[in-house]
Amino acid sequence: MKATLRGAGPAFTIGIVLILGNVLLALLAPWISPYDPVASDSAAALQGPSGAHWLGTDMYGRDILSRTLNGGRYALQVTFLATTIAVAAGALLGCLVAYLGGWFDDVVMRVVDAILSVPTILALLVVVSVLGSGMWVIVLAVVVVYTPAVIRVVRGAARSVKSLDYVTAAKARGERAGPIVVREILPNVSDVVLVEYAMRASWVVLLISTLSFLGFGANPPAPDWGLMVAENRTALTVVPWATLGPVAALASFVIGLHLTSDGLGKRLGVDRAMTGVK
Amino acid sequence: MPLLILRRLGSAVLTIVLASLLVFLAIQALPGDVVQQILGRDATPEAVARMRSELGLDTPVFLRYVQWLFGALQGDFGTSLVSGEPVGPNLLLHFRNTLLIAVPTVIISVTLSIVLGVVAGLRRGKWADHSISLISLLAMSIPEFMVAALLVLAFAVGIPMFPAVVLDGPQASLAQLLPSIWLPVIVLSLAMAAYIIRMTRTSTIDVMTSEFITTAELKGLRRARVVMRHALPTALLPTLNVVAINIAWMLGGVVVVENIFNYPGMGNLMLEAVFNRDLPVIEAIAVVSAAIYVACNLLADLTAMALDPRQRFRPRARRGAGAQPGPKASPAISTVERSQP
Amino acid sequence: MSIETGLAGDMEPVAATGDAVRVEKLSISYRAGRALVPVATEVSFAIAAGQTFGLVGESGSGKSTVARTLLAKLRAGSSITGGRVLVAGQDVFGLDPARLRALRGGTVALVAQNAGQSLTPSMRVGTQIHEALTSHGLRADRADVLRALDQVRLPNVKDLARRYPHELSGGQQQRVGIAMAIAARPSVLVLDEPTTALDVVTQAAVLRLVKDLSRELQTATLIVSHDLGVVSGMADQVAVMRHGRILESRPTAKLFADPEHEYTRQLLRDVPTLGARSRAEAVAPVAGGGTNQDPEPPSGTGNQGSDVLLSCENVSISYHASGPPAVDSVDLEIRRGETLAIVGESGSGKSTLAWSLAGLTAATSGTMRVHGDTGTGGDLARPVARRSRELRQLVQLIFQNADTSLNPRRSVAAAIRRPLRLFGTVARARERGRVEELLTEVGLPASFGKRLPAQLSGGQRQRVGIARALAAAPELIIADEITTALDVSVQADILELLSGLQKSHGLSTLFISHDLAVVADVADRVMVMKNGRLLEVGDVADVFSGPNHPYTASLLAAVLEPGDLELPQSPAEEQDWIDDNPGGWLEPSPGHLIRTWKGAGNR
Amino acid sequence: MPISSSMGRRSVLVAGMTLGAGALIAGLSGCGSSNGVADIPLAAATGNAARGRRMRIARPAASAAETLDPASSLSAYEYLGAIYNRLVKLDQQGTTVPDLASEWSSTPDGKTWTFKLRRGVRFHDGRVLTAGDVVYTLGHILDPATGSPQAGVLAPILEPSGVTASDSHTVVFALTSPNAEFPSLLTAYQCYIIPAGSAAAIGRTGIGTGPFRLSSYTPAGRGSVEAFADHFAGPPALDGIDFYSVQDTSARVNALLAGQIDLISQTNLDFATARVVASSPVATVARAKDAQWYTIPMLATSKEFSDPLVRQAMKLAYNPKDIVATALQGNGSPGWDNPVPPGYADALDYTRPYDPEQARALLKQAGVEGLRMPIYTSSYDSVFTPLAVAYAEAVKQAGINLTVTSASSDSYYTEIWMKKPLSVSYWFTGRPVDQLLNQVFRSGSSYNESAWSNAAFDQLLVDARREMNDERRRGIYQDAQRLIIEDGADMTPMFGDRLVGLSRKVVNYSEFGFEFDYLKIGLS
Repeated sequence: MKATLRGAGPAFTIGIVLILGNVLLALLAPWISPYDPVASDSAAALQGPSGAHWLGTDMYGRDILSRTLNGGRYALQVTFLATTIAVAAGALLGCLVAYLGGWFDDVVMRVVDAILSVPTILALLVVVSVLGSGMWVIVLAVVVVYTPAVIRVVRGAARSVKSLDYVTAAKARGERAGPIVVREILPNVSDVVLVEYAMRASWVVLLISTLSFLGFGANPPAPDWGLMVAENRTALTVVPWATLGPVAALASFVIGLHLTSDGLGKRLGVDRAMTGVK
Repeated sequence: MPLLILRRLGSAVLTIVLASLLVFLAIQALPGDVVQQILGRDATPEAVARMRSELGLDTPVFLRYVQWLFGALQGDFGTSLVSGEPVGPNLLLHFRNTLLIAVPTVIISVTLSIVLGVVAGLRRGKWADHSISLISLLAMSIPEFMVAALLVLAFAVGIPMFPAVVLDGPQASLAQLLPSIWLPVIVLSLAMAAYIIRMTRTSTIDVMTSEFITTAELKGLRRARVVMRHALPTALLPTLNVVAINIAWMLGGVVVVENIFNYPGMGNLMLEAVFNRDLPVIEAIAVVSAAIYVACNLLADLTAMALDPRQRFRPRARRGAGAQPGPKASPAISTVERSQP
Repeated sequence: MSIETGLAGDMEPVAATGDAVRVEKLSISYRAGRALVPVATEVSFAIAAGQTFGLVGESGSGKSTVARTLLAKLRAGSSITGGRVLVAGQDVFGLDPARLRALRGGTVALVAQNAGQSLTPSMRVGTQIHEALTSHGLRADRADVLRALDQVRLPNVKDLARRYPHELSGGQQQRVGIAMAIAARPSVLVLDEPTTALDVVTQAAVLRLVKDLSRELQTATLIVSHDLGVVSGMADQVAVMRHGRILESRPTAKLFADPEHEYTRQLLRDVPTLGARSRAEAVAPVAGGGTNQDPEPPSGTGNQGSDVLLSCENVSISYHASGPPAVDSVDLEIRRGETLAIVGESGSGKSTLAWSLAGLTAATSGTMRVHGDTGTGGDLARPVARRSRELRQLVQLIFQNADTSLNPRRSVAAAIRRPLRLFGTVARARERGRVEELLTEVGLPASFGKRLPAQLSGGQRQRVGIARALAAAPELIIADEITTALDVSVQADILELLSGLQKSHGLSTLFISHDLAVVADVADRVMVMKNGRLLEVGDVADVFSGPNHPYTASLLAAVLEPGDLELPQSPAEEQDWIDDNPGGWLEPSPGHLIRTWKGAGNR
Repeated sequence: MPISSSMGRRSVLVAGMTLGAGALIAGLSGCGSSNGVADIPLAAATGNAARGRRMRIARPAASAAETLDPASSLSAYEYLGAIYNRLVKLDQQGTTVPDLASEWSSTPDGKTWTFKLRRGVRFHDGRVLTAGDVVYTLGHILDPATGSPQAGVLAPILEPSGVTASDSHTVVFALTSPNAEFPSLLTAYQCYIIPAGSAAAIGRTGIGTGPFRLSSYTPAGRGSVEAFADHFAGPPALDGIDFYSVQDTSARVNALLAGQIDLISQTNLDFATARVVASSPVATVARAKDAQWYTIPMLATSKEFSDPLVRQAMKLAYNPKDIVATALQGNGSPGWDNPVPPGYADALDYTRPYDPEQARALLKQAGVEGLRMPIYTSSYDSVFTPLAVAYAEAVKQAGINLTVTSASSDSYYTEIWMKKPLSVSYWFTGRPVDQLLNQVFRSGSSYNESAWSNAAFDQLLVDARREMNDERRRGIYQDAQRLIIEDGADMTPMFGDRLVGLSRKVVNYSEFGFEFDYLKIGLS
């Protein structure tokens, strides 16, 4: 991993710092938040930033800083789970599909195309309205929507790896499909998968927030970035930080993911890996 | 080549049908009682019972799908469970309104982003590149709902240049809607342009370092000719995919923007339909969206064929960009394979 | 008229006005982080009009970088740290943009290595030539474009001008590249590895063309190549480069006859040659053959017996149901301990045949048997998934490209250990020791086991590839163009290693190559293939001394050997024979079989 | 080549982010300093309405099934009040007052009621209102095919044949059982009078006798009404009203702030938004006093709340004043578990004790000390969650441990309400006492959200309807209220004001129940 990180440029470092910062704050939120993020205090409603409340309070007197700090927990958790599952499943299937080819490839890719052709948000809304908006449902929904996309990307990369000589060598030795996919192909699309993970995660976190914003994600009074924006955006001029705080946090995380993905892509030469020129 | 196009058309239709089936099956699992949902909290049990029988919700799922499919083939998308009106005309109206946002968005963002992307690519590492990259990075990272909220605050509430929301219903005339489209167009253009800029920049850089551009330069051609005639057709190939995917994304993803601006487009219709569990409407929207997605990809394929003669001879040119060797410029796929919130 | 030269650094170039090109103490560096890495150091040479100067060197010697400075082109990140480049008396790096454009394509033109990549894919061939003319203020209409194409001896120029680059063959693409380069009548021509991507016959023809044209146009020509044979045949004067310095720069004949620098001598030693064979003898003696038909197929070749490892009969392989088969009714036989070479250009079916033996491509028809069809032997016509473990173990592949034949994510030891484990060649406890033994055997330190392929040089990687093949304890090794990607000196080492191992392990080798000189070096017997058909087979000595099939003859004629100052005369690019199907066999000497053919005129 | 991000980008990036964010905050946060809800006005402006004005009202988008047929309408309240009249209506004290009926009386047994109609009332199509229209309207409401919610209230005491016209302006209702409160049952918004024979078309034509006549209408879309010059009480102050459907609350507020509309209906602004609106140069806020009646139903059939002791403990454990202060920021009145709004003439003036210790003791007695369960809420209404949070917070002192659990708002009333043991809910006020108690608290009523069943309470309701003496009847209703407070399963922690956003130009806004004062409301 060390070798992977070297030479990815300063933007990459900034990206990693932004991601780790957000993740760390989200993890530590229960301990470092000055207030309970859901505890309302009518006496302290709608205060501007002050020593007691750095970012002020919202209409129920809840501390905006505490809500912002805790607001990433849900989104990051869902993003982590959903992206990990989707990318893992997509990577495995993508490699398998690429390696096996033939009718299996045709059938899987046809379904993949069909799922991809339905707009993400519609597919997501359908799943959420079918099963409610619990966290695992959202995770499942994102996995359903994004796994096909990952399959497609990884399949593309794996197809070029598949034709490389070391895979041919393995075939000539008489290795079976499982070991070839796991030992030969998968490790060599890991660059693509890694970059894909970062990109995908950035979309997932935005998607989660959008869902929350539309009222399908986290439920009030839970602190959640998207939800906070939905709750407070009309009152942007009265409680600016209740909207800007979560958005700044969200944007910094997404920027972090983009920079990381750029850096990784640059360092790993992912585009070349795809075409097998590498 | 006509055979090639025909083949793609065939697989496109298959994709759309499959997509409609998937959506149909998914919606069948809805636990909430559609009728209860439609009639609302104050509905009497008698009214609920009557509506259930009227809608014939007891027919088996698969039969209903087949019936629907045959109807759809004849342009009949069924009747809305909620309004009792045919889905088709209403959807068409909303679709028209969304197009009113979508078309300017596509024109503006594609033009702007190709120009900016190429400039950034040519000026790689220079000031212009840095500013363009920074702006597109921000545009990608700040959620649309925030951008929309800020724009409304600034240009509708603060300085009343544009309407904050659309008050007219879906039947509004184009002239009535026209003043309202600009803020949505700006929001969508920003998000869309960001991705295209990045892609164009990357592929421009790729192409500009390729051997045939060096050859063209060393032939003593003017810079402008090298860029316009030699580099652009190839550099735009990967950009095409991104544009296609973005157009499709936009038609689905206008949900947020239409919601915020109360714009009577397909996105709002979609939200409303999902809220009401209006199965025929959701189904119709899904199919229309799938058709647009497939059509955009088809169009991108055809444009690619026009731009790059090599594309005309590959039987399975697009099945994941990885299968697209192209010139040296085959971009980072994850950027191409964008499907966004 | 005399060509000014200098051993690097010690001679001031003379300001001879007759020189079209003068490179004076040119130093170029590349910025890597904070450090400046020199790419070229104090390179000086001059080329007079009508003369050809050759720059020869292995990869990374800086020869291409130097060549491109004649067009005032540097790679991004590189900069001139000393010296200058004068073309027609002007310092090319001091030109304003307008004059720079005039220089590029106008005064100096470049023919790049890979024409397939240097032609703009989205533009018709004619248009590209047209703009090469018009961009230098030349009046140009369609006729001029056609004339330019005609000049490089392309057929059907009217149709060709309307095509896109990908619709042309490699040789045609390279000719278009040349037409484009000479379109504006430049006074200096830079040829950067102009024929590396072409097969031998096409290479000879293209070089001939360039030489004629540059003579006709009286250009000062700079040719850059790693191939001593090419430079030898083309250049009047040759400079040998290594690590960015010119080691030796002398008239061609002198340099090859009496190399001064040790490195040059080493290079010349490492280049495989056809040896003592006389070129005149290679001309086919049986023109319009078919009179002396021998109905017996070549499997009967020579002394059969228990020492036959593998025999194939009537093997055909098709990728598509329609269209010609990739391999068409080929018989072959490999004996124990023997090296059989298959020679042919790309598309001849030689690799397909090899992959079929390895079980990766199923044969459409025919039989392929090992061990004379008895004992543990088996049917090699089966794909690998249906072969027994012994059979899979028996045949091992070594690949052309050492870069792609090793999994970049697995260590060297892991790569070698895998076949050990899979075939159970040694007990698990012994694996580690065995890996180290194998590494030592292929001439690598045992400590290399921990390394990843990326941490090895090309030659080292190829050694690992060999070790991996040996790990399976095979009886037959298929070596598919294993030295094509390597520099001459490395190639020599690898070939030596392979033949040593072959002897010590008693291995049979199927050696696939397009390079006749290499084949002459390593093989016992050779097969010549074209379009999936076997045309000639025999002992190396017999085949290389003739008589030959006309195709073999044309291959032999096209070989460029270092020291040959002339290119082969008007090499026949057009095939002047027709395959006689099914045809019979001639046997000029025992074991040397030649397929009968018809003269092209008999059509 | 992958997307590059080279050296210089870091500085540009940091600079850009700082600049952008900084400018934004500088521009916005200036207004976030002062505290509280104090600057939200208490009442709408009064004054003289200018002539010839049209008002623009934004309403939440209803479903496309929306109809203007009052008998079955579920959402088009704004239209109904503008275009129709009832026989009688409810005033702010919950008293039944004349509308189309000028007077009414009953036989002493309370079984036969006679209503005299106002003379000279015309429908929008020019026809004169007669008793026949009233008979027809009631028949339409009682027709099971109509599916009117009010049929459930009226049908038990009234057959369609029981409604007759004794002359052109007199309607006689022959009830099947005595009902002293019968007139109040006709104040429901489903009882707007429509012209005879109009049932099939009324959902679209909206022909009534109201101060405005319908000029255009799209279900869930926009529509407009024009002043009806022939209205019996004289023409309204406005020339017309345009109604717009806007789904998203924020969008409605933005439209108001951008000056695109004059009033937001059916929307209770949250406090932060209310402050934004109140501080806008073009808009302000008015209150509809005690317009929402918030409840916490404890499902009496659940194992937790079948025990009256537990229900009593849940009530004793909290102080409604605290809830009003926290959840409503003071914008409302404490309910003390009495569902009858304090301003009603029939309201029981009784404040139950607040005693968490007693609550704890009761729980112990019931064997559920330290009760632990979820309380369900959703974003259906902006006050639901604050209410649930405040209640959960309040009852901690009695050792009750509630987990606030948020459910999806679109299925809240189908999946949670009346299904989960403990949830929050609300009703619009503006119902007559008899209907309120009968609909929400009587055993077996379809709206009995707590499934509470108390025979004594049911008997009191029957008795009240039989009691023709207003004073005594009031006593019975108050006894019933006491029963609800002591034994009932539906807590009423508070009545909330609705914070209504309107333009600063709006004058004489007042709203009660489901209706604006359409005659007076105007624009300055």
